[in-house]
Amino acid sequence: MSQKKIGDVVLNVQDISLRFGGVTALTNISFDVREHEVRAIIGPNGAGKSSMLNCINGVYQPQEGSISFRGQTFKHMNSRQVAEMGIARTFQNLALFKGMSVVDNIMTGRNLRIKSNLLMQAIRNPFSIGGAQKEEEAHREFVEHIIDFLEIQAHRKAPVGQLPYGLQKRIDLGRALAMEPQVLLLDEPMAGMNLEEKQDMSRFILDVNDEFGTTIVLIEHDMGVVMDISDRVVVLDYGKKIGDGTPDAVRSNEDVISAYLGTSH
Amino acid sequence: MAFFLEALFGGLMAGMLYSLVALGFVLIFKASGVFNFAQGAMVLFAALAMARFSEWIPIWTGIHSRFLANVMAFVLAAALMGIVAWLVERLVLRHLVNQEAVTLLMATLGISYFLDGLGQTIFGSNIYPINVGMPKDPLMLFERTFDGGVLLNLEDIYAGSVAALMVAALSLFFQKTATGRALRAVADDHQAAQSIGIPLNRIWVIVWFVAGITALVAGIIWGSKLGVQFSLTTVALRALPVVILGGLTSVPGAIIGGLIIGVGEKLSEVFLGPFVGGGIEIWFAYVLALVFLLLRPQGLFGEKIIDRV
Amino acid sequence: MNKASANLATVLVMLVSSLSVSAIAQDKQQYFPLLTFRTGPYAPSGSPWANGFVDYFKLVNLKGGINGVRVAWEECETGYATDRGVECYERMKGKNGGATVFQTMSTGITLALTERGMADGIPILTPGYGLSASADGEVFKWSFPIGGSHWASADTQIQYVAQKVGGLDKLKGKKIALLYHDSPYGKEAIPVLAARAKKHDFELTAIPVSHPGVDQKAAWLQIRRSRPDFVLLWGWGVMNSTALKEAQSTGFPRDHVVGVWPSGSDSDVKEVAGAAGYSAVLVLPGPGFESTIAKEVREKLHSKGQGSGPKEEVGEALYMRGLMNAMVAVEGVRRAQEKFGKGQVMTPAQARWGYENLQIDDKRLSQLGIADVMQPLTTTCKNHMGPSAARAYTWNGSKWDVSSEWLHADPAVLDPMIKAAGDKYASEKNLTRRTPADCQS
Amino acid sequence: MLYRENGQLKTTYGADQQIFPIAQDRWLIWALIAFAFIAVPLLADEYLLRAILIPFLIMSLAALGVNILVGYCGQISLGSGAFMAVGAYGAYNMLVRIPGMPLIPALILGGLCALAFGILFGLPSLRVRGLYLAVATLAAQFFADWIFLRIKWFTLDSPSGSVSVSNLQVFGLPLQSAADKYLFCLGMLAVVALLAKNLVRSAIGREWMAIRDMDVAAAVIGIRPMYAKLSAFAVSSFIIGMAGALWAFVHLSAWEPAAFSVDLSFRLLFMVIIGGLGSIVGSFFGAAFIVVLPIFLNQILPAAGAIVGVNISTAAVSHAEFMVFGALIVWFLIVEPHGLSRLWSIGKQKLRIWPFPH
Repeated sequence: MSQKKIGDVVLNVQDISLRFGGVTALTNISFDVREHEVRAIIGPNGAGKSSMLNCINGVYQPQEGSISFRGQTFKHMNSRQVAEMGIARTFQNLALFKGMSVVDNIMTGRNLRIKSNLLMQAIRNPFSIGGAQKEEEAHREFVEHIIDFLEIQAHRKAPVGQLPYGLQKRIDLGRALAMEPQVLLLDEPMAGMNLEEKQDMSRFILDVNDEFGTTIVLIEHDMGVVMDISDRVVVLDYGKKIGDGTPDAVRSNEDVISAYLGTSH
Repeated sequence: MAFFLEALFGGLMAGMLYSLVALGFVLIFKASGVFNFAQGAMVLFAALAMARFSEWIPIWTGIHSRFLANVMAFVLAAALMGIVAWLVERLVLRHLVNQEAVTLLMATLGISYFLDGLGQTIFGSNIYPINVGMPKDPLMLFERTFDGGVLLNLEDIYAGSVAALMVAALSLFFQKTATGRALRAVADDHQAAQSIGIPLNRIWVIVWFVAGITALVAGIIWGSKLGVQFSLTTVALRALPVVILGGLTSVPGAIIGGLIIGVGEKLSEVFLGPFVGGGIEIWFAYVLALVFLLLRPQGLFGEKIIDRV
Repeated sequence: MNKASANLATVLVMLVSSLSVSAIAQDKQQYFPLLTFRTGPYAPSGSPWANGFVDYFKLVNLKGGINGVRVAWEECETGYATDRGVECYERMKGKNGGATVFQTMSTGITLALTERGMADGIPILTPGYGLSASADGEVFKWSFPIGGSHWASADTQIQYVAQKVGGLDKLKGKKIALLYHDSPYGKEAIPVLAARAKKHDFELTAIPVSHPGVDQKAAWLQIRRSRPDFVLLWGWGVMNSTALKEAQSTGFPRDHVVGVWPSGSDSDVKEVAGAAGYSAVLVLPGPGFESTIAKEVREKLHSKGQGSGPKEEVGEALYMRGLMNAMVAVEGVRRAQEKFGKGQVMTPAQARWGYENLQIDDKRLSQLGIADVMQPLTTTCKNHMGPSAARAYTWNGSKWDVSSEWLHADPAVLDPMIKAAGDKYASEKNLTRRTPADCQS
Repeated sequence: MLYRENGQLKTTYGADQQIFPIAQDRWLIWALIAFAFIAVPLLADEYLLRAILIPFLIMSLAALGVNILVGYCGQISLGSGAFMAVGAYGAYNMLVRIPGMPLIPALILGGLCALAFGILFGLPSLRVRGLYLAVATLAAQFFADWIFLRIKWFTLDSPSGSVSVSNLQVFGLPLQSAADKYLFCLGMLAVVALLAKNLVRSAIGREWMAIRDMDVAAAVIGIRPMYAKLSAFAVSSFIIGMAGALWAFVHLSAWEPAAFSVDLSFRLLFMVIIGGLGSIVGSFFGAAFIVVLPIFLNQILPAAGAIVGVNISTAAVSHAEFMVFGALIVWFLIVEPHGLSRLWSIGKQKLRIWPFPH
């Protein structure tokens, strides 16, 4: 348990409802996320956890409700804005850029910060005419720090497609970190990992949370992990919120036990 | 007025034929998720086979009834399309399972080039007639009401009704027969279909075969109208907007789309064409489809796609 | 199965000929590249044309070549596509000691090659087609639309229509539709017809048909609406038969459809049930199944299984045109040899002189065995086309019947246009007209 | 043992980021460039230059453009021919209508026309994907075919509808001999290729590939699909447009819309597939392949036929050409989806570890 001071609310979700045609994915979900905390969203499959993140990311547009980030309130988000506001995200089923090398994948996380325009990039050259090359090198340096942090130096140049699952998950995280996010949304970062990999990953998450003070919103199945590393937990079931509070509070919540813990393991 | 009717009618008939070709696209796309660019090449190939066989059979067998010769030619050509279907599955699709749609599209581009070459190598590249005894002369209606009357084309009517029959037959095949149901299952979800023991490979062969037959029918109709020649392949390019308009996955879409495109392009050509120098029908059809695409990406009857992350 | 066996024959012959060509590679040979198209939408027109070409060359070699100089030829498939044509040109112009002359067999390719011909000093031979303006020999030193051009076709075509209605004066107030292949070839028709329309005030509407010309429904709907008295057909390849079928299915009387030579071959009408009554005005040779040369081909080549195409094709209009094309090419060299030395291999420049001073009179024509289907050819430095004669043929359902006297393109109409076009070209490319002195070269 | 990177330690990221990190590659490429610029014009004969090398250079340029769109950004296009046409006619009008317009600016302006056209027909890519987009680009193809055929203004009302350019000049030097033309095309290609390479290895290139590989993820990390796609369309069609202008001016010198038919679009697509999607060098391989293959078949098949005693007619050859093209496309898609360029890099890899297998 990290001994850090929890700040005030950064991200606030108010009665979000999301429908696909007839199917209702989310109904009136509200919860808030405080600065520096690790916030977990749990729930059985199809509870709408990923949909929730997709709403925050602006991948899906909820029909009702609003999301406010640092005071600004949005009817629905636009991915670009979200990214600019400093919300990064990893994906449940890997969404890496298979055709690109590890370095390039993580470099894409820096793209928002790249200033030089298309033409400058076109005339990029070693003789520092036009800033493009210098800029590339600067960002590359930052990326190298992340690579060190995630202990994947050896795989730098490898095409991500060829790397084992666990590593790919790390690179996914690395790409998100490259954005220097204030809030980091992690969609099942440990799904399908063995114990060791899980430990590594939770270590990374906590480090990120401590060292960079990044706020973390975490979707996870593994109750053990969740209870260990998260400060507060939201429980979703069939697109409804059935619990919200500290791990212990949630653990003792009747609905949750019946709906979730009861059914799954 | 009379003229408008004629243009309209001509458009409808052309549309019927487009939809027949479009049908081939839809069938294959539904069942294998492949956007079969080779449909046009198949039309040419099938038509060439039909034309040449009906010419050769009397020489080989000494049968001189044209009817018999045509029937045998049809059977042979159909068999040939069966072989083509089998080979395509064997040599191409089988090796490209679970590739992105675009890769498959390019593959079919390759197939179409191959078929074009093969067809002309085997059957030659001149104009060959297909004579299934379609009436050639026009039919005049309402000569009293309008000066000059309204010209109807018997051949078009026959062609149209054959196309309609074909469509009906296919929808029956899809709704009633076991294979049809299997095809629909495959169309809905490959994995699921496989898991309940539907052999994908066989299904694909069947679908391509059926598509081959539609190609053959389309080829015969166009062939007997215009003669069979390399330029038949352009028919496929004319039918693409139809598929886009109707939606890749919808049989009725192909029909309606065909009619809309057919009428649209003919009317545009005869009424707009003269003001802009004519020859607008091809791109008009495409632009029509394109505009439509922007309003409704999944087409007239296509299902909407939601991508999950 | 006759086609197949014919193919086999072709194969064998070509083998033989190719061997013979390679065999005589060392002794003197005059190299003629051919830009043919036996594939694609225009193959139906291209194949017989090319076969005639090749057969004539075979005949020449059988008869001991051009005063002993053997003819070597090579086909390059253009598919009637301009860029392929350019590639072929570049590929073949330097081969076997240099191409004598290029026959593009396509107006589009002609346009692309005209300038290259000038630059490389290789004559471009386009009897009956090509760039009509290039009849102006003072500007187009290297281009030879010998014996006719598309403008000549258009002019004679109108003359024939006039004959049908009973005189040029009767054209007044008539409605004439031009259904043309939307390519440089088809467009060549317009200027002359427009000029004629002004002169005799008849109403001309031009209806383009896009490549390859298989969908003409809309076009014929327009024709049916405007109900013209005549339809002038300027089609090519598959477009022709399609046009005639559409004419039938829209009930337009075929005997009021008049074509030009690219629309007047057997492959255009044979398979069209309702084509009877359609007539075409063919500049240069028409069909000549009974012509001496056709007989000669049959007995000297086909009887020995050496014919290039199917036997029944020998004598078809386009086949005869092929023979004629090759004949002009060879005769030019023959003429050049008279000046530069009999039995010598002519350089392109020398051959050019031959083409510029061609004198093929009736006597020569009958020696060549083609007298009964075409008229004499003469060219001069000023005029690379010379007199242009055409004759109308009408399809009676089974064969073409001659249906007019020889019609001659009217210099009064063409010459000013040619002169004007020549000047325009010269000014664009800043060329100066050739001096009489240059004409001697 | 020659091809080794041992001891070539990178001390700066700059050094690690250069186009050819391995010294041998750098030497090789300089040697190649020198050879292409100096030796080839001296050694190659007229025919080789005009019939093979010049078309190869121009087609490589075009393929490069197509590859940026299809290979890097994953937006399939069947309308490349149209972009070439727009470039060609654009440049033509600039050259003819504006007195004293020099060649290179005309080409660039032509490219810009194509760029505008490309963006216009790229707009559908914001709404539709893959197959549908392919059809959308076909619309561009047929539309271009039509305007240049029917709208006389573009062809300066030339009665034949075919246009031509002559006595071209670059900086006052005439562009007449095959060698000159070759060098000119080579120069253009070299410059554009370098710029393109820079783009694809920089931020914009990463945006394109991100959109290609996983567009949702790309959007989430702040890449605007609209900007990425349209910029890809813009850059690609600009390059294709210039290639079109070169094709028309330098190679054909007189042309008609048919020279840029849908056929050409397919051929360009084939070049990229065979050469290697998402690889600059692949574009060259692909172009070389497609340009040389027909000529090769034309030479070989009849000869081969003669050996076994069959004579192959020109028709048969061009049919065979169709079949070979088709078969090759399928073969590459199945066996080596990354095309010749992948085979090339595999070869290099082998060479690098030679003689030790691992």
